[in-house]
Amino acid sequence: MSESAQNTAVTDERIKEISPLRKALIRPELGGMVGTVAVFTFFLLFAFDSGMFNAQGMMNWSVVSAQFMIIAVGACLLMIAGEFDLSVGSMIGFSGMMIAIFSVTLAWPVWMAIIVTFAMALAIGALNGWIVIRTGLPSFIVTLAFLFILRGFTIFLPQVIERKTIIGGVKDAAEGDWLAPIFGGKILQGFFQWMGDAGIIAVFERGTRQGQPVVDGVPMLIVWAIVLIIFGHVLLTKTKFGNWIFASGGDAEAARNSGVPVNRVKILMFMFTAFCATIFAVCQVMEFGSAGADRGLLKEFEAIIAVVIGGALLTGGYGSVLGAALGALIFGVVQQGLFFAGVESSLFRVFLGVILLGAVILNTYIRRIITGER
Amino acid sequence: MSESAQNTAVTDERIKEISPLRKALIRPELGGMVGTVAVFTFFLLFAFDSGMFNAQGMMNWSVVSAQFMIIAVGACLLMIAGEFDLSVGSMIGFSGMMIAIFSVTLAWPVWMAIIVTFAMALAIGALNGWIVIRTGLPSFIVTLAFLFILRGFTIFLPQVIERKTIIGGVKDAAEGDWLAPIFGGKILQGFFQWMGDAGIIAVFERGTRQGQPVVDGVPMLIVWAIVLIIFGHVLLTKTKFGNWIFASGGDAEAARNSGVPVNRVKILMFMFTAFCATIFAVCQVMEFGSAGADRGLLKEFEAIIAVVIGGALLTGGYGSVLGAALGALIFGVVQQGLFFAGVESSLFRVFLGVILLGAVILNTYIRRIITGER
Amino acid sequence: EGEKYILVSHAPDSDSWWNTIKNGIALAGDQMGVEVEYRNPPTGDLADMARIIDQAAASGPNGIITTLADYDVLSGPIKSAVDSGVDVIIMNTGTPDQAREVGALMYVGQPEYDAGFAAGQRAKGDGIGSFLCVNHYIVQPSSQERCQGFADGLGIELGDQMIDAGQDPAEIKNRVLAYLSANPDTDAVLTLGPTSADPTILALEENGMAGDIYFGTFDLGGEIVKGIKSGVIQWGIDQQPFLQAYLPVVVMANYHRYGVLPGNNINSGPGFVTADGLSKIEEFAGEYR
Amino acid sequence: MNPEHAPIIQMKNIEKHFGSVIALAGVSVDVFPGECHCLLGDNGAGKSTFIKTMSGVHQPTHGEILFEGHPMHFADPRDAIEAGIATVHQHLAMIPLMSVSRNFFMGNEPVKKVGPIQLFDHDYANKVTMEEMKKMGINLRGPDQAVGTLSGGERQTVAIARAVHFGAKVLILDEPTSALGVRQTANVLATIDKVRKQGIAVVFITHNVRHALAVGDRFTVLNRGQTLGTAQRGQITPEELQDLMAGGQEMVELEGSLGGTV
Amino acid sequence: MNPEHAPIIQMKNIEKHFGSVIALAGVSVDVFPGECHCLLGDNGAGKSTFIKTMSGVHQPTHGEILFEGHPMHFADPRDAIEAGIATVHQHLAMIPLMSVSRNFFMGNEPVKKVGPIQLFDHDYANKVTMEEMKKMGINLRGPDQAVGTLSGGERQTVAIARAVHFGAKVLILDEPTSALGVRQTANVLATIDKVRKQGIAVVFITHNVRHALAVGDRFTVLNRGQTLGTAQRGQITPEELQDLMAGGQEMVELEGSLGGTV
Ligand SMILES: Nc1ncnc2c1ncn2[C@@H]1O[C@H](COP(=O)(O)OP(=O)(O)OP(=O)(O)O)[C@@H](O)[C@H]1O
Ligand SMILES: Nc1ncnc2c1ncn2[C@@H]1O[C@H](COP(=O)(O)OP(=O)(O)OP(=O)(O)O)[C@@H](O)[C@H]1O
Ligand SMILES: [Mg+2]
Ligand SMILES: [Mg+2]
Repeated sequence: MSESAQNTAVTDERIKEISPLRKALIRPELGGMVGTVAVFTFFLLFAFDSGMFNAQGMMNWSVVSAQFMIIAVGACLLMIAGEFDLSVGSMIGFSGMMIAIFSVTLAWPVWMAIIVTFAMALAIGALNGWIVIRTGLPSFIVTLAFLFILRGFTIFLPQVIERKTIIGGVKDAAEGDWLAPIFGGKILQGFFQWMGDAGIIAVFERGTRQGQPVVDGVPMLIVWAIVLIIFGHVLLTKTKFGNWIFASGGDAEAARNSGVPVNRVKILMFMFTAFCATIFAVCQVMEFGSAGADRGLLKEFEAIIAVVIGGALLTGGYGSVLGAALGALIFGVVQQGLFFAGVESSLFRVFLGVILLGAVILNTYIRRIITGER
Repeated sequence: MSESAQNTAVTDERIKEISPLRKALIRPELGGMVGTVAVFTFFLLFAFDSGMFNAQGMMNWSVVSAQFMIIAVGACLLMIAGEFDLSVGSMIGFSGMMIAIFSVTLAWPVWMAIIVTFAMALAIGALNGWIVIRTGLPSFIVTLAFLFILRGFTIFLPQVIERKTIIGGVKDAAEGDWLAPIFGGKILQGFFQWMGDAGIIAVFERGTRQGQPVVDGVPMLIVWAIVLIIFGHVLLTKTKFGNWIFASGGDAEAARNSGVPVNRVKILMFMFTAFCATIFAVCQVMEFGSAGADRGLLKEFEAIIAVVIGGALLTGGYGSVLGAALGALIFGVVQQGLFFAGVESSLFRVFLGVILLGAVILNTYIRRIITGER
Repeated sequence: EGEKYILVSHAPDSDSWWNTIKNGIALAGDQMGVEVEYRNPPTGDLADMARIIDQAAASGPNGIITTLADYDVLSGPIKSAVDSGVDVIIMNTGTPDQAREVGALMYVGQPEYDAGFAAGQRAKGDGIGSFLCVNHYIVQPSSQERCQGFADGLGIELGDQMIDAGQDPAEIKNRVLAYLSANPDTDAVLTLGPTSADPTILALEENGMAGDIYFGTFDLGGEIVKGIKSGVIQWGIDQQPFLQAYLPVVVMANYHRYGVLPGNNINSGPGFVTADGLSKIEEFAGEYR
Repeated sequence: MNPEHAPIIQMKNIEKHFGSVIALAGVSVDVFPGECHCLLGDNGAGKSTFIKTMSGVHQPTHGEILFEGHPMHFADPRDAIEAGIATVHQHLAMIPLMSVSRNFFMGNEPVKKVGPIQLFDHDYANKVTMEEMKKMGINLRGPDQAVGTLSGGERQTVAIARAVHFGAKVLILDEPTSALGVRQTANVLATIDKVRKQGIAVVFITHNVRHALAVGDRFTVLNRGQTLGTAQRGQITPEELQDLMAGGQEMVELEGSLGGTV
Repeated sequence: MNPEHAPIIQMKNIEKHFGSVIALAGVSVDVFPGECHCLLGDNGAGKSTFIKTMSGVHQPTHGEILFEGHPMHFADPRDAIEAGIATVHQHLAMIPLMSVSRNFFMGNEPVKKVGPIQLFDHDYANKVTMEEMKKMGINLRGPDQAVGTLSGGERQTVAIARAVHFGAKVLILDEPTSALGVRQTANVLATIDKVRKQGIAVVFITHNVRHALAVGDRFTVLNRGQTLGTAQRGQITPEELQDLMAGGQEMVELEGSLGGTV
């Protein structure tokens, strides 16, 4: 037996040769990678001279993609853990509104408003998860309920308190705060100024900011996106907890029987999703200086779309954070690219749908070709 | 062996007594039944004198509920067959717009516009189903793509053709058409006139219709809802095809191995959902005489909510059309009832969410108490 | 005393501009001692709005104040309400003719197309030849009438100068940036309310066109007022929503109590708000202005 | 057993590849009516894959299937069922949420006519289900009990009873007895015996030499996707068969330590 | 086998009701370290339910569990695993989409420290997995192969190898051999034997009398949720045991027709 074991460990006549390249390609993010290349090729060919690839244009779609990435990372881990969250969009609206109410209406220091808001969001995320776990209801239904509830409060609260649905003035309140720049600031400003002076990127030719570089720094939003992607990727693939996430989503019952604390994993993932949504909200409020009742509408779908384009299975147990990030990039580039390319804007949704479908089908198809499954 | 077989067939000591009442109660629609009673009790107590239960008020929530019922029947059968359709709302908008474009812009006879629209809708439903079957993608993603695509066309087409997003004048076009009254007409008008004359229901006090009853007939919308419910119920519980629907949703692989034509079942159910959405759209267009790009927004969720409140499992294989109809009734009564009860309108969504959550939890809880599972 | 009036709008829950309307009826209700309610279809679906008017009529109020966003859809329910003895005033959208047609007492508002047209003519006078219309709620007919009116006022084709901007501020901002960088010779920007105006201001600040490009907007809000003050925005079209909500309640209450009724419709707008005389507007922007 | 009878199914040189995995590398087997053909072999030898090509679940990558002498291409299981091949798969073909009687008749629903409409005949279905299950030694609480509430062995029995009830010309059983108790196993073996005597061809997969020997007429051993040959009953001793099934490897030491009880 | 040793687990009068179904109606069993305790019985007798109360999946409706002499309440499987009870469930505890090595270490992930952060030690996990699987006679293509692509028997072997690798004081196996080939079965039985000799208590459920007799020290037969008593090895003949397992019913006719091969 031992002889044959060693023997077959070396070669198994029932397995055709697989090239290492092919093997390296069999990963969830493959479709996302191919899609990214395809999308960039397309826009480089058809919208190159529209300004999409100058400094300003690149910053434009980078920011939009970074937004998607932030919520996609949360949605991705949650989806791999076998659940999903339709209340992301409402949570964005709600968190933003809370910060505005705390900092403007109640005049708390902005750092306190931010911290308390994060605490509330995490609590709501945990509540979501707890209800899902305790009742055994599908997360679709539970989070759909929270979609309505949170949006309702986001509309109701400011109206009762301030008699408006947009609360502005957060920028003034955030002046000099120590925490706010972490969400609303920019980095590398010196570098961009230097690039502008050196003529590497364009400078403003007219208007109030004449002489300044058109892009004057990397917004914290992008930094957050990168940090979250790295965190999510390491968590998922390199840690014990990552194994638990896969297990909980793959088969919760089996995982539980093997001693994985499935409930804890799922609740934590709901909290992480809420956390990501709140980061999104805080960055937005800090950038725009106001919170509105309509912020974040439909963002839950965009997050889910990005994750699925990135190769995750909607049913859980399979996927990758890098894939989700590429999905978000594709989504952001396509969305902005259509505007650069000057596509009739009421057709925008049609393109979005077609590209979503195309990307996902391509994804599945490529995976099948390469893995050889049928 | 045969002795013991007969013996245990009569009594099995391992099974506690179950009363026939309890046994009769173990059905998917139980939660819906309890919910309906609860909702009516609530509003009878708290909104009785708000006009909710006069002729006009009753017609109001009946019509709203009937609307939900029409799309809930389609969504219910599809959900039991293991898929769902997020493009219902967009399909409503799209179908309505097509009828308006055909009959007003292209000046086709209305019956032809209606028939061609039905054909298009069925084709799109079949396409949805075909893509789901062929690619093996989750229906969530595929129909989400169609949500965008159909809505995009609904905005784009009228804008290109007529330069507006609402196309009116369908009522005039439908004058004298033989098919239009089947969707936009009313029945039992004589009976209501008699009730008005007899003082059982209120009559108009002024205007051109002075002396006529405030409610002058049962709209075809309600008739359609009843017809579809009966059809769906019989199809699901009393026919061979109904068994296939359950089997396809319960475990597609197993059903396929047993010779159930799963692909055909699923595609047909997608088509039926599209059919129901189109009935909704045609009734709406015929009643209001115009089609707008915003029609049907978020109706897909309302359909899914009604179905789930009615006891179906989101994962497929379990549910009932009667339950879905009760879910739609609850949803309609609650929605209109909240207006009657004078609830602050920005809190409406909060209530909706809480009631959804409450209904579903109640549903699960009751089912567990009665079946005794833990 | 204690009359009950219901205001039905066509706006989805999240549309921030309607806030002023809510404040307007609330104040009028307080002052007149009547009970007022605000109702709207949560998603902005006009067919749902028709049901709400039916429902409002069934609950037996003294009067209904409603918009007439689509004559086809809403005329039936409004006529039924009128016929069953409920008085109706049309506000905001619709035209005086349509209001008379459905049997309403009067019309208070600003016809959207006309307002857009007037703005277009004003911009033409300022030498504008092309523009970008940032439409944040494209499925709503009135939003389009504004852009169309503006284009007609300028005497040019609307074409693809109107973009579907969505409602997310970052997306609006970035779409405006994308459009302007793809079409750098655009003369003017037109926004349709605070939702699209606020991010557009930021977009213009970012690409350095703030104060440089001609910028007009419909409807006021906090940021818009600041923009007008700082010269980023040339003018805002104020249709004075407060009056659209406040006046019908007052008119109706007095009509029911004393039988008095103005003999004409009331045009609450359009009024062009420019940098002169902003102080009151500044104080109450988003609340009563 | 008539020696002149022709095989009902001839599988010729069947190959099946899943991507880079070669599950079957050319397997030929003939199945005769009225005989029980046992398929034996190690885990992963390709037994399930082989019978799945027979029942239309998989299409073979290469090779030919003759059914009653004619080449056959089953596009999906429905074709095979219609041709008269009933299969009980290793991973069950039951829907847990559906009642026993609905499962029993899945794909073969009895109908009764009410006017022009054909309705599912629930009464008939319930009656037959209860009877058939009783014959297999399982007493149901009622025909509307959900399959999901049955124990693993009970479910297996439903699947077998169903296949036997509808099993037209060929009955394929993939490890039917693995989850069964002693009594149910005896029942299944007796059923195979009975069915075979009615002239139906049975293909029976098992890991249990004793079960195979109890009912088998022919024994084919698969190993790593290839056949080690087919033997007729009487041509081979139980010990030889056991050795073949284990891939002919040194079982002696293990056997020794456990006293030959495997 | 030291006669003085105390039982490691005492299950006293365990009852378990599922709604209206009484799955266990008072079962008492003692499990001793270093012994293999066979649980036998008909389908639906309650064997799986019984061991699930032992491994924390179900909480008993009535009755008491003593672990090493102390009353124990396992709120969930994690508690039981921490107390040292490893279980291989009948319906597998494997995640099909995950790789073999991730499955193998699921819930017991090895970590290595990189600075202050604890990372999953994939290299170690892969190495151990390959080794352990080789020991069981299964050659994997690689440790990152998904469990879903293994055959049923191969999966079962992964589950057993895992439980044995981590199995602390008590190892529970629910029909581990039912899907296995002859060689793998022999391996599992040899493993049970080895584990038992290391002083670990083994609870072994099977429908195969021969397998039970090969490794069992004690035999408990369940029937319809009740125990028919426990016998020690040597106190009972194979025939008696077989009769008990079938619920003592008339097997004679069947046995006769099939030649006593069941
Ligand atoms: N869909 C599939 N994709 C990839 N590989 C597969 C697939 N189905 C089976 N295999 C592989 O083919 C080989 C044969 O599998 P099969 O299930 O036919 O074995 P078996 O003889 O039935 O084994 P067992 O006795 O354990 O049931 C195995 O190595 C398995 O991993
Ligand atoms: N979750 C549950 N809900 C309801 N009934 C159950 C549940 N689990 C088990 N049962 C019932 O309890 C009884 C015992 O089941 P169990 O699975 O313990 O049997 P078993 O002895 O393991 O049978 P097998 O040998 O077939 O695996 C069966 O009648 C089964 O239907
Ligand atoms: Mg097999
Ligand atoms: Mg069991």
